Amino acid sequence: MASAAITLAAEAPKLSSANTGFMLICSALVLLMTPGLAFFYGGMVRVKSTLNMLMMSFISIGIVTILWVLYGFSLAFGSSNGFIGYNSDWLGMSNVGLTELWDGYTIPIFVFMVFQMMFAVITPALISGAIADRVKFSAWALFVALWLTVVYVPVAHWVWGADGWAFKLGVIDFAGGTAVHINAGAGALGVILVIGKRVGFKRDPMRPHSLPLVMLGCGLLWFGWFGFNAGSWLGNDDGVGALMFVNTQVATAAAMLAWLAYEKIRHGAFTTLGAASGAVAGLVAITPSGGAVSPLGAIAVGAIAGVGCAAAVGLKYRFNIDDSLDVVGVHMVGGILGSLLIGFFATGKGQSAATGVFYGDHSFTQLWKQFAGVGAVLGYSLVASAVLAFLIDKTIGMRVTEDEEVAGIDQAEHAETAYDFSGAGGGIGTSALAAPETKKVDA
Amino acid sequence: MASAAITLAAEAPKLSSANTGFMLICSALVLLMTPGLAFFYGGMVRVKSTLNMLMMSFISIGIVTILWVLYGFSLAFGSSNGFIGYNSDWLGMSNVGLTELWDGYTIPIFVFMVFQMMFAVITPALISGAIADRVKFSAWALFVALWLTVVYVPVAHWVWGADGWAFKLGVIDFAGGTAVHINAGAGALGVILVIGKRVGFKRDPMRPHSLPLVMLGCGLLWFGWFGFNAGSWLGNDDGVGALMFVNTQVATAAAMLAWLAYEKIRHGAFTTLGAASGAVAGLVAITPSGGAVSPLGAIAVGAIAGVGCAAAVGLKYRFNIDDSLDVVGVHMVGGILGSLLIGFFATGKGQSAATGVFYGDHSFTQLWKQFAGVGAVLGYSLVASAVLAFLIDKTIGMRVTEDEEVAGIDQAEHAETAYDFSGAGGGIGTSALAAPETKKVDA
Amino acid sequence: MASAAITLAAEAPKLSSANTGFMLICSALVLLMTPGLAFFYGGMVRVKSTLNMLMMSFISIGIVTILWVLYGFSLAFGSSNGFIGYNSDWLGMSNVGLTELWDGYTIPIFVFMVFQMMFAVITPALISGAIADRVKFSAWALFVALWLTVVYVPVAHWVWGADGWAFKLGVIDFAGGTAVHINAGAGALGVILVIGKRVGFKRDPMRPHSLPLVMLGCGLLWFGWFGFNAGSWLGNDDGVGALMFVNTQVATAAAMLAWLAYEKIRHGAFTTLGAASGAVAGLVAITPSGGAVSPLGAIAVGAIAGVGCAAAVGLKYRFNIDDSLDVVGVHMVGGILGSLLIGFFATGKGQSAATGVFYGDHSFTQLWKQFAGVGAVLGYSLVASAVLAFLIDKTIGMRVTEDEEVAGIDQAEHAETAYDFSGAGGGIGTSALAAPETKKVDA
Amino acid sequence: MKLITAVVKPHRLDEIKEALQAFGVHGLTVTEASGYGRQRGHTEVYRGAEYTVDLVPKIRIEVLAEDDDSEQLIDVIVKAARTGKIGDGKVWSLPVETAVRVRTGERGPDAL
Amino acid sequence: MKLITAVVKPHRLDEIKEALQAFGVHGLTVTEASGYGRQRGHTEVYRGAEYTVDLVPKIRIEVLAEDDDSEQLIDVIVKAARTGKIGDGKVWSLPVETAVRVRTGERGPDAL
Amino acid sequence: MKLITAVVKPHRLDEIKEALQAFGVHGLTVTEASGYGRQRGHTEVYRGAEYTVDLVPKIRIEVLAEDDDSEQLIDVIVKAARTGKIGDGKVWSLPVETAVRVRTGERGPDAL
Ligand SMILES: Nc1ncnc2c1ncn2[C@@H]1O[C@H](COP(=O)(O)OP(=O)(O)O)[C@@H](O)[C@H]1O
Ligand SMILES: Nc1ncnc2c1ncn2[C@@H]1O[C@H](COP(=O)(O)OP(=O)(O)O)[C@@H](O)[C@H]1O
Ligand SMILES: Nc1ncnc2c1ncn2[C@@H]1O[C@H](COP(=O)(O)OP(=O)(O)O)[C@@H](O)[C@H]1O
Repeated sequence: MASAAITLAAEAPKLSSANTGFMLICSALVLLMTPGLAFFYGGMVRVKSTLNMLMMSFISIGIVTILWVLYGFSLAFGSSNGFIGYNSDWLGMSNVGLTELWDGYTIPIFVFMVFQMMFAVITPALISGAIADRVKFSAWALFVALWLTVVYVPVAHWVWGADGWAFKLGVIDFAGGTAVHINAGAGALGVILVIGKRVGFKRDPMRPHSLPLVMLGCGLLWFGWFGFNAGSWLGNDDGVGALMFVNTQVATAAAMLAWLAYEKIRHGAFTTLGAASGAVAGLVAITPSGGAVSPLGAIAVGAIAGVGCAAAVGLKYRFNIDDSLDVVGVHMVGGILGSLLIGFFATGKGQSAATGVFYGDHSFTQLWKQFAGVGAVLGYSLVASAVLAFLIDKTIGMRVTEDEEVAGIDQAEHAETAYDFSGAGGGIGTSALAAPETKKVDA
Repeated sequence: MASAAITLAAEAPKLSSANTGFMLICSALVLLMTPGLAFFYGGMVRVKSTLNMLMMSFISIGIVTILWVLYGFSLAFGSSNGFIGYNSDWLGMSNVGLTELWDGYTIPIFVFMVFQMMFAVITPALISGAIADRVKFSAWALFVALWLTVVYVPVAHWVWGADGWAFKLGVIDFAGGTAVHINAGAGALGVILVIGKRVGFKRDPMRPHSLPLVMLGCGLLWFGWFGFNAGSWLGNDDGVGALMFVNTQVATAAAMLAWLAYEKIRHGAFTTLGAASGAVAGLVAITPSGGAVSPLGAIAVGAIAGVGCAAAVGLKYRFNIDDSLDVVGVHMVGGILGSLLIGFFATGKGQSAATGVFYGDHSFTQLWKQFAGVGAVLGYSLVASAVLAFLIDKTIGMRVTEDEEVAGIDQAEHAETAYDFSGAGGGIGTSALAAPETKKVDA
Repeated sequence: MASAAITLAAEAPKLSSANTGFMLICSALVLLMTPGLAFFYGGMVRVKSTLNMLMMSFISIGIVTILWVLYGFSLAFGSSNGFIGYNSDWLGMSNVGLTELWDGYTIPIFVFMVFQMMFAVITPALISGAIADRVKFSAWALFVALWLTVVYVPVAHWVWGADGWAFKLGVIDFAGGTAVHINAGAGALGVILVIGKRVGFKRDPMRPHSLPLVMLGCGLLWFGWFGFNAGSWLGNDDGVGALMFVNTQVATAAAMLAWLAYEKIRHGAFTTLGAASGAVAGLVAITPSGGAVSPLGAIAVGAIAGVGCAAAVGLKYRFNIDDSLDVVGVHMVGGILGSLLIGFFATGKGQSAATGVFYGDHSFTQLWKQFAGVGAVLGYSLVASAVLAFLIDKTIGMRVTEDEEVAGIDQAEHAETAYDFSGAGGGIGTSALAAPETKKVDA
Repeated sequence: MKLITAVVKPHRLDEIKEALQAFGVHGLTVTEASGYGRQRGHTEVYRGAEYTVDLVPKIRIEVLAEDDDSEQLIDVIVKAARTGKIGDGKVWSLPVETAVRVRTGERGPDAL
Repeated sequence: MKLITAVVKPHRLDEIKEALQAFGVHGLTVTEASGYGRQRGHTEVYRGAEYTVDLVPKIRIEVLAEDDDSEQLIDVIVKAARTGKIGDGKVWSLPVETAVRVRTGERGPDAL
Repeated sequence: MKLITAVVKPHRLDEIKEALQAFGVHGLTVTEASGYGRQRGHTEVYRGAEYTVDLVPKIRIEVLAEDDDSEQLIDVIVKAARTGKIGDGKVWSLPVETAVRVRTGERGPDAL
């Protein structure tokens, strides 16, 4: 997120077709990240819960898109007392002119709104990886709607709203280290503390059923993340968005290499899942920091995040917490590392003049600000998410039955199975026997 | 399609690097939709006809691209008497300067030509879903060439050509509700009425062999569709393309939710295939209408399309028509709904001043125009497509033999099978025994 | 690569937000090509070496990105005596201002650097297809680092550096026919001459384990290639990038059709793999030539490349050289054809005034220049790559053991298998028995 | 008791299930298989190479049956599986020594 | 010698392996299967159509055993496979005429 | 008649088919399987966890044979399947009571 408006001298900004077009493409790229996430997670679960994993992401696109237009954007980006915004014109986007510009920028409000929408879509979807295989689909849908409203919207306001307290304090979060990744990671932790472990956790291996699908997700995430990160400067009138783009690539590469190196030393092999995980860890860590550091700084941020997250994902076995697909280990830990490392590596030559401990006058000021932002988001999201999960659990119930979980949540919740490769194509494993023809007529 | 040129006062438009770059990216996005469609359809068939399904889309890219450059663009967008265009300079694009602009716009003719090419590529490919598992590949290739020439080119001219009768009448079709979706859906209906059902229709379940592949297709379609829809305004000098972008996202989300809700009530489960189908239904319905309605209107359009198409896809069992992958139920029905709903929801504040029944002076004028456009395209495509299929069937034959269909069209037509997951990787199910080494030398 | 700076009269170019945004998106598109390539190759191997195939591409992203920032860009694009460049400010990109423009262009150096980085990433990855199933992962990683430094960087300098000898001679290579495709193809040939054949070459069929994965790769490559090709003009202030875009699409379509036709005549079937291979052959051939030829010329280039490469891939059985996934047959042959055909089909109306034998004064001048460029790159890469492979083989060894190769390189090198579709999802084929809980704790 | 094994064309599964149901057999076990015999496979093409895939997909059905029913059951399966074209497959029966229902531990005919 | 075949629920595989190990049997062969009996499958929904998938995933385990061990081995497997719910599956044994270890050509009990 | 079952290394399939062909046997049925014995699997790594995959991929071949041929056939298969390394697998034979060719209803030796 651009931390300062780009205004040319005394002139009011005009609609820039260049920046508008760029931001629309970036918005499409960010949208693609959610299917990408669905594949990343979907490949990582056992075959019997593949579809549920995909659906948790897709339903997030559905629910969040609608709520964001109705009220989410208004509350997140309207003016405020620092904690939660409001702008009545933006409810349902009904009183917004097509060429009304986002304040201080060269793109229409509509464009800013839809770009931000895509961020709001993916953030709850990130949480779904922690709760694989075991949550009722209706409970998840309800959770997404509540979490968006109670957690995402206020946190986004703090960090990115012109009136948000963290923004005013000077916490740097270029594209969402706190608002997206720590927020989702801490939220995931809150939820799994409430709902508990999968049947067979630590006993069964639960290895990924399709690593090519994981890599597809990783590739689409990486690709879309350029829109997420570089787009967050809202235009290319200067070179900051480009710096962010470069750093995104560099940190991701460094984190992938670092994770692989760590793994080779610890377990003796360079795994595909390690490459994918390292890349995502790098993307997460550079998200808050990429506008503030140099390419060499980005290598450091990436490498630290790669090793840090690789070490973190093993902790769930020690603490006996079933963060199924390592949302906490990658997004929370990666987000914290990226946010705090700004306090060390910010050069003062990127998005703002603030410098980290290693640059300028070697002051710790920015680092403390980063701590404040990290702590507030982490604490709030953890508690609020746990409370939401608890309330849903006590009312409609969060988990499917143990039998359904063992047989596979896809059948129980979606009445489908992911694949049918049987020689006959629908021969083995399926039968229309019990389906009288009339059953098939739907009208 | 932009319904009016964007001219700045008396000045002639100049080449805009912003809009040119944007349109090139949008063209790439639309190209990606055809592979996306291939996966969407390919995942939905049984494993034994996966490749044929993919190939029907890919061959459409091949054939249409060449024909479009040779004569398609000239006939579709040249000047005319209202029914079919012609411009000799555009045959083979041989007499077109690199910086010659598309009349009234800021982008080169080359750019407009290639953007439109991608539309022409995907439209026949859409039809392939209706005829899964049973059509000779050579017959399909011939059909694509003929259908492009006899059906797509004239219909595109009617609707989008500056001289087209429907365009002049004031029929609104922003990005292809009539020219693409009704056209393809009605064409599909025409073809299947001629070629008949699959062996085992209604008896065998024929469930999708890979829902992750379906979701991949859905994700790529959704992503690419932003280029399709927002790009159709041909630039971002105002906010109309952005409105279209927003509405595309909103309607798609609404339709996905609506389809899932319908399905949950009717069948008791939220299916993955339902989510994918709902999303596509929403994308189809917003395609003609997204430049004319508000975001709240887009929610309505999406929700109506989601329920409408969900109800429609069951009808094939009742009418005993094997629209294999529901091209009619989704594209024709969705296209009709989207086109007609403009007559109700057009606000007059988007692409044009025309208003629907619910806005402005509550006139039915626009609705009747929409009916005219819908009816003409539907009728023409249905009849012409059936005639083409009939002629091909009587000459080279449309269908593979029953034995080939049962054994799987992939083997019969492509001498391949989609997957080989055997433990040995090429061990079971394959053998080089009967393939003397000399057989392998090809030169 | 733009062969001439676009300067507006006497004015120094200014940062163009349009071109900067466009180039960032193009860079993202080119990045996506490497995962695309991973899937293209990964689907083509037997199931037991899928992951190794994916990983060879992904590790190339990791290694090359870092080395490119550290020194690759400086050596490839710095000023020079014609053979290898150097610019100390660009080492680590540490003394480059955010708004410093690439000389003569409207985009920041950072943007040019990252766009070029993506080219450097994919080029070594292309080689991996030739050495499927049999190379140690650490040996491959070392090879990538050395090859980038010793082969790619100098060749890129020759062809694209302002001081490069081939560039100065007037060799046309718009987007990488020599520097990328001939370079990678000849490099692949050099390596396989050293490392030898797979166990079972010519005896076992070794058919693709997942053609849908191949087609996914093909689709992503095609999509990303638009960024690769059209982006190489570095902006859209004129229509040359658009011409390149159009020709990319047209030649690819023509090549796909040509390959399929060839195959139908030779083997009696239109295969999916043929469609994918033909498309890639067309993309390769148009890469150097697309800025110089007309759309009709692009049809010719594509058709010739389609047939030429289809004929070439069979030669490996005759010459008994195991170019596993036909890197030589497609990239080297396609690159040579595309580069030389410029000498025939260049119209003089695209990127430069140089004309081919069929145009202008029918001179052979350009053709000889093209021969010079092709010959130099081919010869240098072939020899240097073979030497590198030889040195690595004599030190750490290039190949896994025969037992590991037969059992599957994925297990041996990555401690993973690509898929687990077992009914139980992790039931059959896996067991946690021998993995005491403590083994699972990692911290 | 007998174990009847049938290797048949995959698309005959539904008919066989129906026929068994009608005969009063309410359980069976199926595995995917492939085979060859007089029916050979087909040719596949792979970039400049052709080769023969000679294994044809089949399914393998196992039914435990009481001794007295077994011959009749074979006939029922054979009839339901038949298409009259080569590759229809084989049915054979083996003598079973013990059969147990896991859930209850019942043995012999009661285990079915 | 006997061939003991067990068709059981997939997630019991680990328990069965452990139990066999404890009993002293150090080899087995597994195939994926599906079956039905009292336990029927589930309903799947596909765009306007519902249908029943009546085959339930199972695994099929084969163990060669010496004659004397076979009855006891059956008990071991039955015990390890049991969950007490329907669909637990069947175990049966067949008489084996010859058994050979491919690597060495050893026959009979030595082949195990 | 006998049913000969062989559980062997997947990449030996072609050799076995050739050997059977040479011996005059023109049909067989194959299923994918996995197994363990002296040969154990390998270790896989998954984000902070290692575990052992102890089942090794095998193929399971079934051939119906006339009584007189069966012993010789076993030898043919054993020879073709052998690599001399552990994990080469097992071959066993079972007595068959009836065998039928589905297409024609032929029984016994004629069914092959
Ligand atoms: N000797 C055999 N042993 C085991 N299975 C066999 C044998 N012969 C054939 N089969 C199986 O029966 C199937 C059909 O046999 P085939 O000879 O092709 O047709 P048909 O039985 O109609 O003459 C084969 O695909 C194979 O699975
Ligand atoms: N007659 C039979 N022949 C072969 N397999 C059978 C037979 N009956 C059941 N099975 C197998 O046993 C499994 C469990 O049988 P089922 O009747 O559902 O449960 P239970 O044995 O607990 O009563 C089935 O899924 C099927 O694989
Ligand atoms: N007791 C057994 N019952 C059934 N199959 C067995 C048995 N022991 C081994 N097998 C099968 O034989 C394969 C090879 O056995 P193994 O002991 O590893 O090698 P070898 O036979 O060469 O000593 C195993 O993977 C398994 O499929």
